[in-house]
Amino acid sequence: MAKSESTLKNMMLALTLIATVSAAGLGFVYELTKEPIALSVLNKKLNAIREVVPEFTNNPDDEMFRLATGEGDSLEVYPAKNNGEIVGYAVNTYTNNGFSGYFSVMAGFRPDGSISGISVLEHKETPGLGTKMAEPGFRNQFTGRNPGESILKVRKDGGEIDAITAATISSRAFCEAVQRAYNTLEKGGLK
Amino acid sequence: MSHIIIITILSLGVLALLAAIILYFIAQKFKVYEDPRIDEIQAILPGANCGGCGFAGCRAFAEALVRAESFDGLNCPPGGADVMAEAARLLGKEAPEVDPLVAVLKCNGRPEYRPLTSFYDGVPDCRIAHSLYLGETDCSYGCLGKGDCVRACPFDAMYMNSETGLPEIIDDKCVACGNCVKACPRNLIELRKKARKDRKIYVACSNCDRGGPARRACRVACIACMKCVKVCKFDAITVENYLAYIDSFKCTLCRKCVAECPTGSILEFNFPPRKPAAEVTSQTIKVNPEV
Amino acid sequence: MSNLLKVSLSPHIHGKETTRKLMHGVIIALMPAFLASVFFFGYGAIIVTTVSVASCVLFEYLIVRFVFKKTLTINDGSAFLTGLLLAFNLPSNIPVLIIVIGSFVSIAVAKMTFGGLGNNPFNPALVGRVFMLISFPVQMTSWPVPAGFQTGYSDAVTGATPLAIIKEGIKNGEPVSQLMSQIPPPSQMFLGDIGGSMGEVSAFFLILGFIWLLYKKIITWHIPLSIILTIIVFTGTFWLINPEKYADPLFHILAGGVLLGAIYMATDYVTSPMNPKAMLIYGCGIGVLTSVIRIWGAYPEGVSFAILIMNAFVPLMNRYIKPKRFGEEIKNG
Amino acid sequence: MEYILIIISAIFINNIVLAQFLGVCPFLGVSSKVNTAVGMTGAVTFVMVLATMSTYLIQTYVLEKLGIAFMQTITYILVIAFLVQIVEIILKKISQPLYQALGIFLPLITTNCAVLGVAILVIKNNYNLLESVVYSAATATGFGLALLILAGIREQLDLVNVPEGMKGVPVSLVTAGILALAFMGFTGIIR
Amino acid sequence: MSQLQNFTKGFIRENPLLVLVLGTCPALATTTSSLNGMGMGIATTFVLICSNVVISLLSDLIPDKVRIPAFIVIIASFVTIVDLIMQAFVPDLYQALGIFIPLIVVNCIVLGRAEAFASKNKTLTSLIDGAGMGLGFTMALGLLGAMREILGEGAIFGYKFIKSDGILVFILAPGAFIALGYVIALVNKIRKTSK
Amino acid sequence: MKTFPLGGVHPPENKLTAGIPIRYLPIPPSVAIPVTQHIGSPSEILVKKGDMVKTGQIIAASKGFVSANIHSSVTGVVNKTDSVIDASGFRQTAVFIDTTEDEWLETIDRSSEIITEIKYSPEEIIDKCLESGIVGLGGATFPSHVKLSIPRGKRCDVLIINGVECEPYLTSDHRLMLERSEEILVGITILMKALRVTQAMIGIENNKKDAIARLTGLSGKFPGISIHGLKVKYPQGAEKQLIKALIKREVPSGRLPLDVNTVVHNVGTAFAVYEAVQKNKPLFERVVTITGKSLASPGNYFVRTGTSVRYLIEAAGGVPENTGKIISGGPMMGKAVSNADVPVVKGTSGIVLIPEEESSRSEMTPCIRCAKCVSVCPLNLEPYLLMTLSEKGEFERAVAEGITDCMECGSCSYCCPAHRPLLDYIRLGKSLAAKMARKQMVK
Ligand SMILES: Cc1cc2nc3c(=O)[nH]c(=O)nc-3n(C[C@H](O)[C@H](O)[C@H](O)COP(=O)(O)O)c2cc1C
Ligand SMILES: Cc1cc2nc3c(=O)[nH]c(=O)nc-3n(C[C@H](O)[C@H](O)[C@H](O)COP(=O)(O)O)c2cc1C
Ligand SMILES: Cc1cc2nc3c(=O)[nH]c(=O)nc-3n(C[C@H](O)[C@H](O)[C@H](O)COP(=O)(O)O)c2cc1C
Ligand SMILES: Cc1cc2nc3c(=O)[nH]c(=O)nc-3n(C[C@H](O)[C@H](O)[C@H](O)CO)c2cc1C
Ligand code: SF4
Ligand code: SF4
Ligand code: SF4
Ligand code: SF4
Ligand code: FES
Repeated sequence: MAKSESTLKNMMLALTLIATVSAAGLGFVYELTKEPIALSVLNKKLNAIREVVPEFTNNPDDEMFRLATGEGDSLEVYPAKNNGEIVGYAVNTYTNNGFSGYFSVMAGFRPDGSISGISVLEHKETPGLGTKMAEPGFRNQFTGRNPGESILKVRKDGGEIDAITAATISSRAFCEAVQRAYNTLEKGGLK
Repeated sequence: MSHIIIITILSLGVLALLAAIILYFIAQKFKVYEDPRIDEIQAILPGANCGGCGFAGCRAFAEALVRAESFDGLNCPPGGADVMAEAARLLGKEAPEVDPLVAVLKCNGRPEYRPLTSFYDGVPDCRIAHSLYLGETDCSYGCLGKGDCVRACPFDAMYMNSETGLPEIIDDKCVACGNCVKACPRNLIELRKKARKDRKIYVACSNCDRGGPARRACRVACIACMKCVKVCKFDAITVENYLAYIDSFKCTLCRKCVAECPTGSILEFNFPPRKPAAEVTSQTIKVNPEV
Repeated sequence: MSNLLKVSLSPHIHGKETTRKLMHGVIIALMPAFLASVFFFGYGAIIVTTVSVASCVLFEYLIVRFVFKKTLTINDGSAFLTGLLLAFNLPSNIPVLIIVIGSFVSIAVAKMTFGGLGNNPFNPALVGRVFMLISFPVQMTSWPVPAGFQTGYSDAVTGATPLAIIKEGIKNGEPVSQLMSQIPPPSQMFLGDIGGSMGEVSAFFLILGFIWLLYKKIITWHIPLSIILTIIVFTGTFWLINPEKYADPLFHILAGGVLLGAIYMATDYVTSPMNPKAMLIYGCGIGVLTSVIRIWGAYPEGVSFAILIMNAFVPLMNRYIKPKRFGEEIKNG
Repeated sequence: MEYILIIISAIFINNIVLAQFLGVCPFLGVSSKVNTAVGMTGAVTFVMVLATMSTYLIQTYVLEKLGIAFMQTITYILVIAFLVQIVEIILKKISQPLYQALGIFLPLITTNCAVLGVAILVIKNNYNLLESVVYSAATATGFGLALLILAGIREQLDLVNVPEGMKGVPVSLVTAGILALAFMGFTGIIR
Repeated sequence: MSQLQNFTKGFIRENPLLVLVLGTCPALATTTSSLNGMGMGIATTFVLICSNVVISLLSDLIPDKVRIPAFIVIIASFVTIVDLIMQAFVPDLYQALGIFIPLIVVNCIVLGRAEAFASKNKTLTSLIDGAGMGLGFTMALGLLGAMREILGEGAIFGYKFIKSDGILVFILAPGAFIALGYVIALVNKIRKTSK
Repeated sequence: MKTFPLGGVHPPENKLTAGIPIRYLPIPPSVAIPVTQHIGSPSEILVKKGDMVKTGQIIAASKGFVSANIHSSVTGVVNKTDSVIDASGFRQTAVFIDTTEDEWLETIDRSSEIITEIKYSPEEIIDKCLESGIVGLGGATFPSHVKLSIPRGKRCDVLIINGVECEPYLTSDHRLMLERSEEILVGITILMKALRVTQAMIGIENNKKDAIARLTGLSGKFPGISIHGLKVKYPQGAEKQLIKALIKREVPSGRLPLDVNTVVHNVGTAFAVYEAVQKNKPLFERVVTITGKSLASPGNYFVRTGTSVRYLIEAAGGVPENTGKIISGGPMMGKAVSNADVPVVKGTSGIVLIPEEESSRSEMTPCIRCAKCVSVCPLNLEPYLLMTLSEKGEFERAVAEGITDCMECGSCSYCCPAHRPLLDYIRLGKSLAAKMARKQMVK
């Protein structure tokens, strides 16, 4: 086949043709993957929730609602139900006082207000220091505690939480985020 | 077909079409012609950027080749005849025959022939020594032995012989790019015609002093006695400024002059040993087998 | 004449200065501060220094010997000095393995990669230090409390440095005046009885060395003074605006590594500019960056970063900030 | 203030090359001489701002309106390639020296992930049009800063004897590494 | 050149990352672990193979003036396809690689191969070239990732073999640059000595 | 204390011969008088083999504007004209004369009376300088009559006399100022007249207090002449630095002192001018310091030009066993000679013998970028950079960085702690840059 010349007609033809075919292909793949993508996003969220609250049978995502924090914004709350009965709430909470500013965690509470589990969603803390908050050693301290009974604080500030070595700031912020989740639930009368 | 696919096709199609049209017109309007052959030629050049062709680099030489009416005077020493022929073929021109050349050092002032009279304690750089004074020996023409030429050679075709204190050229590696010629502040290196089997006969001296002082400075200096001129049947030898010169294009390598030179300043290389009958001078050296 | 006369270009005499002597001069200048740190931090300081110096010299030896295969350069004293300054930048209880890694980074990565003495664009000791700070944040920020020569090496009591106290306090919204009560008085900081890197604490002895360096004409005043003055002006301005939110300039000079950095590390010939004008700009740059990092940054201390960042600009400065040549002004006149 | 934060962040803290790893190829390729580095910075700034603007408009007014956001990559790259080619053609005509100086790097800008990267990041960060322009200009400045520093250092290294094996790319990468190390000092200035 | 050579040239001799120094951005950004690096490599390989094949098929049809835009459209389509597929089926990896998936489209290797190789060669040869180059890239990323993971976290393929932390710098930006610098120097050395 | 503001070094002074009066060196059995003893074109030889010449007789005539007459320094027979290696290290043509009984030209006034009255016009003075072959004795051997003839449009308002002698070891100017003070002051007055200026300043470094005192004492009799002590610092004697130190004017790069309305002459030149104008004595002898730490009897001598250095050294006790280097001139700017047979010429201010152990250069080590070379360069150049640029062959940039301004004072090489041969490469760069510039001019 001879090389095609750079005439206007050829150029237009070639480019348009390629674009059209590509576009068609793309649209097709998009249609195919639309569902799986939505599913995987949902799964991710559910997994995070599953990690912090007791077994549930409902779809907490569908039943998600927002609760005002009283500080001018609101948090996402995911109720977990086992056979229609509330077994806990997962709260997507955050802080801006991390070592590198914002980070968010999913905090799970039992209906009595005690903590059933916490997982870290998104953060930019220093590897090796702040990142240790995602490790069980630190997180598990919280399980079973009830922030309503004693406010979550690191030892340095007079609380009961052992801060991560050389990362008091992250630890402090972590406490603050979880406490905020609890306070919000409390305010919403849900505890 | 779902409506997403239709939108996709339409939007991308329109975008592509627009791009094609605009590009076409802009390309028309701002056309700059650059000969594509330049790239082709550059691709076949060795790419050493050694400057042996006399241009600023391989690209510049490629441009020159494309522009040139004829190839006379244009040559790529490292590429040699093959590359020039290839370039000629690509450009549809004739490549003139260029004799292959090789560098030789016109000084044989080893320490045993040319005693040291002072000690140069400066930077090992021929240009600096040359600008400072006559040199460590009384010969103000000979090699300073600080190796500028060796450093200048892009093809590793030279090395300093630690015994003689002189640079030596590896014939097989030398492509006659002439960088060493330019580097030597004393103009001691010459590009001479490369003969069969790398045979060479040349006057290994550059001393332009009269016989007396020349001889006093170096035992193997040319003293301009004219004997070689007389013995050469081919008019290949001339003496100027008290220094003999053998024209490599006229010389037939008959070897007569070598024996005639009373100081042994004419050297021969890569010849078979002489018949025992002929008187052998002390200067029949075989250097440079495989290095 | 029996032996041949030597010929070379003028000048035929040479000053007494050599690279080695200069390096040894700096080492001598650092000795008072070293002794002070031994006094404050005990034999941990000796261990850290010995390991750091020995491994720097060893790495230089190995690389020159086996990688470059060149004549040895270790006796020019620069690797020794790098090791010493690296040690000065470390807490006196840091594990040996970490020191060795830091020394390796200083010598192999920051110095030899670029060809050795004179070629490195960044201060080797500081590259080592920052590398360690980021790699081993826990160990690098656990500062032993000075407790005299008795201080243990591995079981030292640790505490925060004045800078960290201030930084954290301000972050928590505590007023500076209150925080200052947790910090030793300036006189104690001046002598060096505070937590911090083993070599940076004693302002007094560092300044002693500075005077010696100036007297020996090993360094000029331009870089150290411009750094210190800039920091005073910069932090002073904020302090005047709100003394409850910003610490005072004297505190900023005495706390942390300003003096060590300004006198001994920013002045490293290889990585600092080559003429007074550029030196002043360089110094101001370091001063500003140090203050910015200290006041707003995440790290309580910014000297190392500031010097490294300005190191990066040195080639550009050398290229474009030129001394005024003699007779240049009226060139076209 | 918002804009100043964006600028400082883009230049120093999240420097495009040193912290975000975008545009590393031209960073290594065009940094051997300060003068070309300056030219390249100019070209990148121009293309980056132009491209960000155009892609922003296309994103908000075409792709999102039509609900085909997944076509981002393909449309963006088409727009960028188109812009670069036009700039190249025009430059070649109007300023031969400039063209010579930037020569082969103009096409490189197309395949410079910084340009496309910034166009995508702008959308990711939910910037508005003005913020996008400021951000892209600041990012280009950050790119230029890093490029200039490296070019300065490399020019200086040209005059000394860098070990044979490290010459060129390796030593540039190590320099960039140390530079990135130094720039980490800016951590936390803006969060 | 035999097809075998064609295939293996990308491993060392013309390794796109370590010798040609292309695709440095993803190489630096995604190699915080060996697996991430290899994931990126495989995604790139997929695009390389597909685009090489399609372009070698179409190259004669495409006029010179629109060559680059046309190639880019083709490449971008495959990139988007990879993007969508990964989003759907390996969301974790997709998240880790982030913006660098769409950026495959500007990875100089892909376009470079299209320009320099696929547009001038037969389909099969182009396919092998793409596969070889992609594999070379993947191996380089895997190697770099492994190196950074070992040094930075004391782990390999996510398996931790020392208790404490590693040298953290290596999983951060500076470590990426430094590690790649030395790997390239090493490969240079190997190439020189084996020549 | 006055001095120049930028850079400079202070090498050990080693003025071993400062207290030794000048003696007359016996006339050698033969001399070789080079015909180029000045900057400019060689003079044209007027004698041939076998000719009888008298002391003071002209043997080579100035050819061209920047050139000078050469006179016989002895009485004798011309043996040959041949080449001789002189202190520059290269071959020069020289007239070889075998000496006989010393017989001076009758025109020369050999009395020791000091004539203070000047009865010549400026033009006549310049002519006399030209005739007598006077060149600058401060080192550059620039023909003095050229410097005295101020081109139209230029103006000179102050004459500066260079009595600095900043080079270590050398004391010839120092002794001359002490022993021939009055003659020098007359010479200066003559120069002032020739230049039509009313003011002259003598700059003397403070390590020559006796000379300062003596000249100051006498200067009362010579209106317009003032004496200025200067801080000891090398290269104070370089004319641009001296001008800056004394009158705070800065000679622009690439320009001459005349561009800032001044002219600089050396004290020795002033003395030679005195002798030429008042005594009709051409320049064929000069004061030479012969010195060195291991030399048996260092001293200062009036030496006839053409005398071999070896002969001079013999007079000072012979060449010591351990001599490593013989320098013609001072150790900072002088030339190391390759053998002791080079002749003394008009520009030879001293011969310094350096013992073997001090003569070798140390091995150079990498530049540590200490900027000491920058800080000592009196011109504020950046020697480390200039060296590297010329080493790497980047002459264009070297020129842009001012390599052609360098006056080769050697302060940079002197102080470099890494022992880098800075000046070696800078000189190379300068010469190659000049070559390049010439090529471009031709184009
Ligand atoms: C390099 C470096 C990184 C740091 N990263 C963190 C971090 O991620 N989280 C944190 O809370 N503090 C971090 N810090 C802050 C200090 O460790 C701070 O002093 C510490 O939080 C104070 O608490 P401590 O009492 O636990 O030592 C970091 C400090 C440095 C020098
Ligand atoms: C570095 C340097 C040092 C000099 N030192 C002296 C000196 O000490 N005494 C002196 O008379 N001339 C010295 N000169 C020469 C002067 O610059 C100048 O040429 C001379 O004083 C002019 O006078 P003349 O023409 O009478 O020789 C020196 C020149 C240079 C470049
Ligand atoms: C090319 C050249 C031209 C000169 N022309 C003049 C001149 O016209 N008038 C003058 O008074 N001196 C002239 N000089 C002499 C210089 O001013 C100066 O005295 C001489 O170069 C010696 O100075 P130095 O030893 O410091 O180098 C000239 C020198 C040179 C090299
Ligand atoms: C005044 C002075 C300061 C120095 N400072 C340092 C320093 O901070 N860090 C370092 O590694 N080396 C330092 N050195 C030693 C040496 O210059 C350094 O190792 C070079 O950077 C290595 O090329 C210093 C040397 C001198 C003379
Ligand atoms: S020896 Fe001379 S001519 Fe031959 S290759 Fe080397 S530099 Fe070129
Ligand atoms: S031939 Fe010339 S360049 Fe080579 S060593 Fe001899 S003098 Fe030097
Ligand atoms: S004095 Fe020597 S070591 Fe110092 S900067 Fe100059 S050349 Fe380099
Ligand atoms: S020799 Fe030249 S560069 Fe060196 S100090 Fe003197 S004037 Fe400056
Ligand atoms: S991969 Fe980022 S610019 Fe090449």
